[in-house]
Amino acid sequence: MPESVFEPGQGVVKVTLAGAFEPLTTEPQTFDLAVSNVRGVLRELDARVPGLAALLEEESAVAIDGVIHEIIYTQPLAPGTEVYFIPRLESG
Amino acid sequence: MSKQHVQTTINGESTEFLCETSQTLLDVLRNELHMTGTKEGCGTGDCGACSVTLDGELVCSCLVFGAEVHGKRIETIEGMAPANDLHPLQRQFLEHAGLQCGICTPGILVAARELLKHHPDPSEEQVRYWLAGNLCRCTGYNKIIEAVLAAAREIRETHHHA
Amino acid sequence: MAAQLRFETPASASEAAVLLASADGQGRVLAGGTDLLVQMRAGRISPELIVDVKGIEEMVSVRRESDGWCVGASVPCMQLARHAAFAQAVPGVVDGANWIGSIQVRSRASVGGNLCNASPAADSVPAMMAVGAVVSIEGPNGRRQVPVEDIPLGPGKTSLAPGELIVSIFFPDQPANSGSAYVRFTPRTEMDIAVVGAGVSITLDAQGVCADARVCLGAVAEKALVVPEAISALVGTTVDEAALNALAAAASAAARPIDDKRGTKAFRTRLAGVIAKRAAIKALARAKGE
Amino acid sequence: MLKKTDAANIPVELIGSSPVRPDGVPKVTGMAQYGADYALPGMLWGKVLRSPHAHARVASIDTSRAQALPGVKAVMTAADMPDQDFTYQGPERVQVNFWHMTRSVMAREKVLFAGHPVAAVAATTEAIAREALGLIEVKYEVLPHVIDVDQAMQGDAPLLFEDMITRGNEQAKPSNVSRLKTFQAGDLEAGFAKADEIVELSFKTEPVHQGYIEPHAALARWGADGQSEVWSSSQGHFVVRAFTAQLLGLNVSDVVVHPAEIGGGFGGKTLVYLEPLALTLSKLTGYPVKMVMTREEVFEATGPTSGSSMTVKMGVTRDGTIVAADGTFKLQAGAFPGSPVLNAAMCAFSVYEIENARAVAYDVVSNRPKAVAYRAPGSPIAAFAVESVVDELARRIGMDPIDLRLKNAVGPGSSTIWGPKHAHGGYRETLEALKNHPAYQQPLGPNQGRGVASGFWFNGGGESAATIHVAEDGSIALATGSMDVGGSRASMALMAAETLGVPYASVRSTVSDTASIGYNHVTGGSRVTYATGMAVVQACQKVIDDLRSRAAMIWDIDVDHVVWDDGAAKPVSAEVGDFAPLTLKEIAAKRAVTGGPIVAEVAINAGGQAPGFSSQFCDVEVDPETGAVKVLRYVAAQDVGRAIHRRYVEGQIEGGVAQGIGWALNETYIYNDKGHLENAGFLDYRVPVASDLPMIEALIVEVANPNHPFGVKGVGEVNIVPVMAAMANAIRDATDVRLTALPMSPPAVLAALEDSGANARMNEAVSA
Repeated sequence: MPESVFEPGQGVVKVTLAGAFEPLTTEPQTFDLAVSNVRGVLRELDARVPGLAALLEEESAVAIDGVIHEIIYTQPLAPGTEVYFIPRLESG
Repeated sequence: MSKQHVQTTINGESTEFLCETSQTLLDVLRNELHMTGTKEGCGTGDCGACSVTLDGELVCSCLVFGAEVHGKRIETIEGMAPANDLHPLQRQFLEHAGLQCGICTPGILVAARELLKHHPDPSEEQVRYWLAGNLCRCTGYNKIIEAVLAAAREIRETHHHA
Repeated sequence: MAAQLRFETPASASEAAVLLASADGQGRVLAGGTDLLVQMRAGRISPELIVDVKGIEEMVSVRRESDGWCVGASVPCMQLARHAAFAQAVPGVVDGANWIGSIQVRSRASVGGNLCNASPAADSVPAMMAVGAVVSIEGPNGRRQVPVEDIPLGPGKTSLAPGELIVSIFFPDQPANSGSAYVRFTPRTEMDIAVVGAGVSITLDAQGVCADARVCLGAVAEKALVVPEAISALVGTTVDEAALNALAAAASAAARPIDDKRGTKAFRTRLAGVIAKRAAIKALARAKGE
Repeated sequence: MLKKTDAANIPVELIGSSPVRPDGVPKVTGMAQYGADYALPGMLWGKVLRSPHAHARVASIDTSRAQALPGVKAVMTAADMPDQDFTYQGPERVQVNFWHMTRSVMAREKVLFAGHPVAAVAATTEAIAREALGLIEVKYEVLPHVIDVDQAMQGDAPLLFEDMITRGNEQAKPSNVSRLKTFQAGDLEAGFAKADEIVELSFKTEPVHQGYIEPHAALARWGADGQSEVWSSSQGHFVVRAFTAQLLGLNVSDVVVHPAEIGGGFGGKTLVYLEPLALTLSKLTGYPVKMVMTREEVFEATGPTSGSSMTVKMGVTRDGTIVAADGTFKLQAGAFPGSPVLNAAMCAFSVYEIENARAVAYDVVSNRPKAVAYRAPGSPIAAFAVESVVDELARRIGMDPIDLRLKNAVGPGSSTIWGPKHAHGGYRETLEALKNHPAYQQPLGPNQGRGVASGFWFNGGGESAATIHVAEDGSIALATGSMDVGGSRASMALMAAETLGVPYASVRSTVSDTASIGYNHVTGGSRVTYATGMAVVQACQKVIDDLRSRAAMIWDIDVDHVVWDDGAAKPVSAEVGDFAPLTLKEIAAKRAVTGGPIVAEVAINAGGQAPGFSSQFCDVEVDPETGAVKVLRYVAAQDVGRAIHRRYVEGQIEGGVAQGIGWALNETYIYNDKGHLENAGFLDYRVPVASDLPMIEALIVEVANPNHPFGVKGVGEVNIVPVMAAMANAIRDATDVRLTALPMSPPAVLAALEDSGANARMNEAVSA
């Protein structure tokens, strides 16, 4: 079981949109972003694709080194962390 | 427009009520007498949630007219724990987690009590067939069966020692 | 509508018949109510008169007569099943009565009601036919007796005339070395309607050869059937595997089911033989006292 | 910020025990109040008029004769509710489009399924309301309809929405396909090229209903000041509030929803049917209005989960490495878009480490009630196909089906087709638990077979709130806003008692209404013990901090010198002073002088949830003469992270398996050629009865989730995922016949046996 311990601090984080977030993106994309938390990721993505941050907040969950979280701005991201935005889940 | 005037005994209490001829005993219990412990799951005798006893026989109250119970004795779930003294079945259902949502529970308890009257030492298969008229969608029946068997044991032992 | 619905509790069968005759076809007999209330709830029928017959002594009692058992038409199945002497005499009928609905339903439902409801899948009907049961009917013109098989005409239809009601069912004593059984097939183990049901009675002679038999099928036609070819397959044999297979073939050949929500034509036809054979095996064991 | 704790190091006494639940006594004595058990003074009864047609244009509705019937107080149609904008909102897999939802609650331009609400009546008695329905005159222009998913996708199929363009395939002309999405990883062609054996099969499954025993019920009271109250049984009263307010154009906070006890949901009570209608009728009449569905209405107009048409192709090397997988999943959404097909596609291959894989998802509308969530929605459907194919792969290469799964099992770091890598283990452990079960090696008799299958489910987190009130005597009042569908009040109390170090009996655990606590998302997605449990624990920790500071005040020492241990405040060491421990009761007695009531509320958006894995085997016996399948044994291993209330965890597993057995063998929808449901009742919609089932054996596997204070992952759903495939694989083992359609009912099994000649072989086996 990987113990994911997150140390705050600016570093390069690998961010992937796992699939298209229509209509703003049409295919999976990967970005290397120098950020320290989820808010930073959203800010950087929104600068590249205007409107994407709001869409992601509404439609996706975020997997941080594979562990699925709801999107919370203050979630810290250690350098080298892999971040995926995936469709959010709910169910019966 | 004349209603039926019915005098009956419910859980030992002499009770009278007025009902339309078309009203079922279930409807009367729930909506005229406000005894909502007896549940409606189907209204067609296919789920057993409305089980009560009528003159000592286990019946679906949705398949009995209110007008039919004149002069008869009815037992419902509300009469199963007089003065908060829980019946062994009620206690064992709690101990064994024999309920999840609990909507089928009153009917199953009433049915199981009748089972134990007729078969104080039932086999698992007997319990399963006796309770086949009581649908439960939550539990897969395991813990209901276990609770009934445990209550049967408890009742037998109590009688043995008494 | 409901406001006009009358409820009567006559004390005699003749009184009940008079009430029913006066209702212009809008009266319904209430015995166990397990079909009546369902049909009313679904809006399939809207009667103006309900005649509760459970206050009529001869309709709610089981009586021993010199040559058989007389069962009130409204005797609940649970009561019938608990009647040890009756169950001993015609076990096949108790087999059938024990399959109707659940315990809750059987505490109310009666074989008389099962018969009058005229469902082709009624469990007790092939069972009663197999032991030669005879019904006693009260009507505006008095009493008449007819064999059980003459009552159902088709789904929901009976040969009862307006104002007539079934009072009791007579089960003649079976000869020595007889056995009866009813077997059905359903997708669930309980709480289900027969996809195919078979009532069989077998009488053996002293040598163990089948002297007489009845084979009746439910749910494979518009009403329960007596299958003469299946009977011929048994009589004169020791009810060996060959005879049983011939009975199965005859039962499947006699089946003329339809496709409906409870089974396909092909499935029911196939199962008619399988289930008739299983009923015969059970009846044979009983005839042999096993 | 979520607090991380080391689950393995927590000393636990209560966790994993099985005390009596707080809501138990009311439920065994008939005192518990479910939706239909509430009544208010002056209450009216509401009934719904439903479409007799599967597909028709509504030309006109004349309510005048119904209005004139004595006792009728109001008749409503869709015109009495505001229309909604056409926009998809919310997360992709569970998007809400209120234009669709308002039409699902009550038809506007068209009726889209038999049973679709068209109008509703409020009257002084239920009988009068029913009678009034017959007096409403609706003129329909009947249209051709389509029920089956494959037929709905054909070019000449009648269209439910004439202008619907497939999202994900915008170039195509309008169709019944509302969504197309592909998940892919690796190179399929290269993968299949490596395979020694390839199996490709097509599957069909029928929709199945959640089958909760309690029909939907709602009681609503509209106030002349615009403030209203609703009592209803649902899996989430906050969602009932949100949807009802949106559909009626109200402020969310002006609607207070009281959580009635719920008589089963399984996903089916996560949206609204009656609440907006009852509230509208209350508004029109000025009286409270109660509405209760009949069982027929439940089957005709609510639920179910989707039926499907699927094709799955997988390739394996002789050593048992699965090298490629390709699946197409077409799911019926019912009358409005939104089947769980994305879940199906994402879960499909998620227990296998496969380099090259693809899942293509189609969401397809047809003339039946809108599909609603049902226990791990989508995943069991996909698993029926995938796990059947995997079973065939194992047979082709002569490998034990558990060993094949072990060889390809995902673990931390394994890739997925939906993006991120797996972060959690637990799957392998379920397979090992199964393999070590003594019965797995036991020989079988004639016409008996054994089947294995596995399943994956994400499990949920999300928004939850909890409050802890320390009462004057030191006892604890615990409240959350999560509806309790199967014992969660007990598990919340256990976690609170454990955290505070107090007896279970001193915690009173309740569910609060929407005005009394923060938003809690629905009880679904196996999320409550995880997310709401986390809120409870954090609220307890907040209370502990408060108790420590009050003890510090009493002792006149620094709060850092006070620890909480075993239900009492203690000095951290003898050096800070010689103080006897202060119990909760003693601190509570001094609450006034130390600052007033001791209360904590915590509201969180819980993340860090871990997926659930289940592996199961079953033994069946097939009657070659009738096609009847008897379940002889059922063993279900599930990784739950950590069992909080052991018996209710077992109960979830046993219940999920039982539902799966019903789905596998008998449950189905039977439509006639007019599109009318012919089996809208429990007699012909055959959920398992007690005598149909054996004792189901639950094997609880506990691989703790480090992100939850007690290691919880979730338990409610994944248990149903493998069942249909396990049953099909067992039937295959018993008969040599592969069934690819559900349900595997006696006629279907017998036909398959006869087609293949298997029953002749089997009959010989019996006589031999």
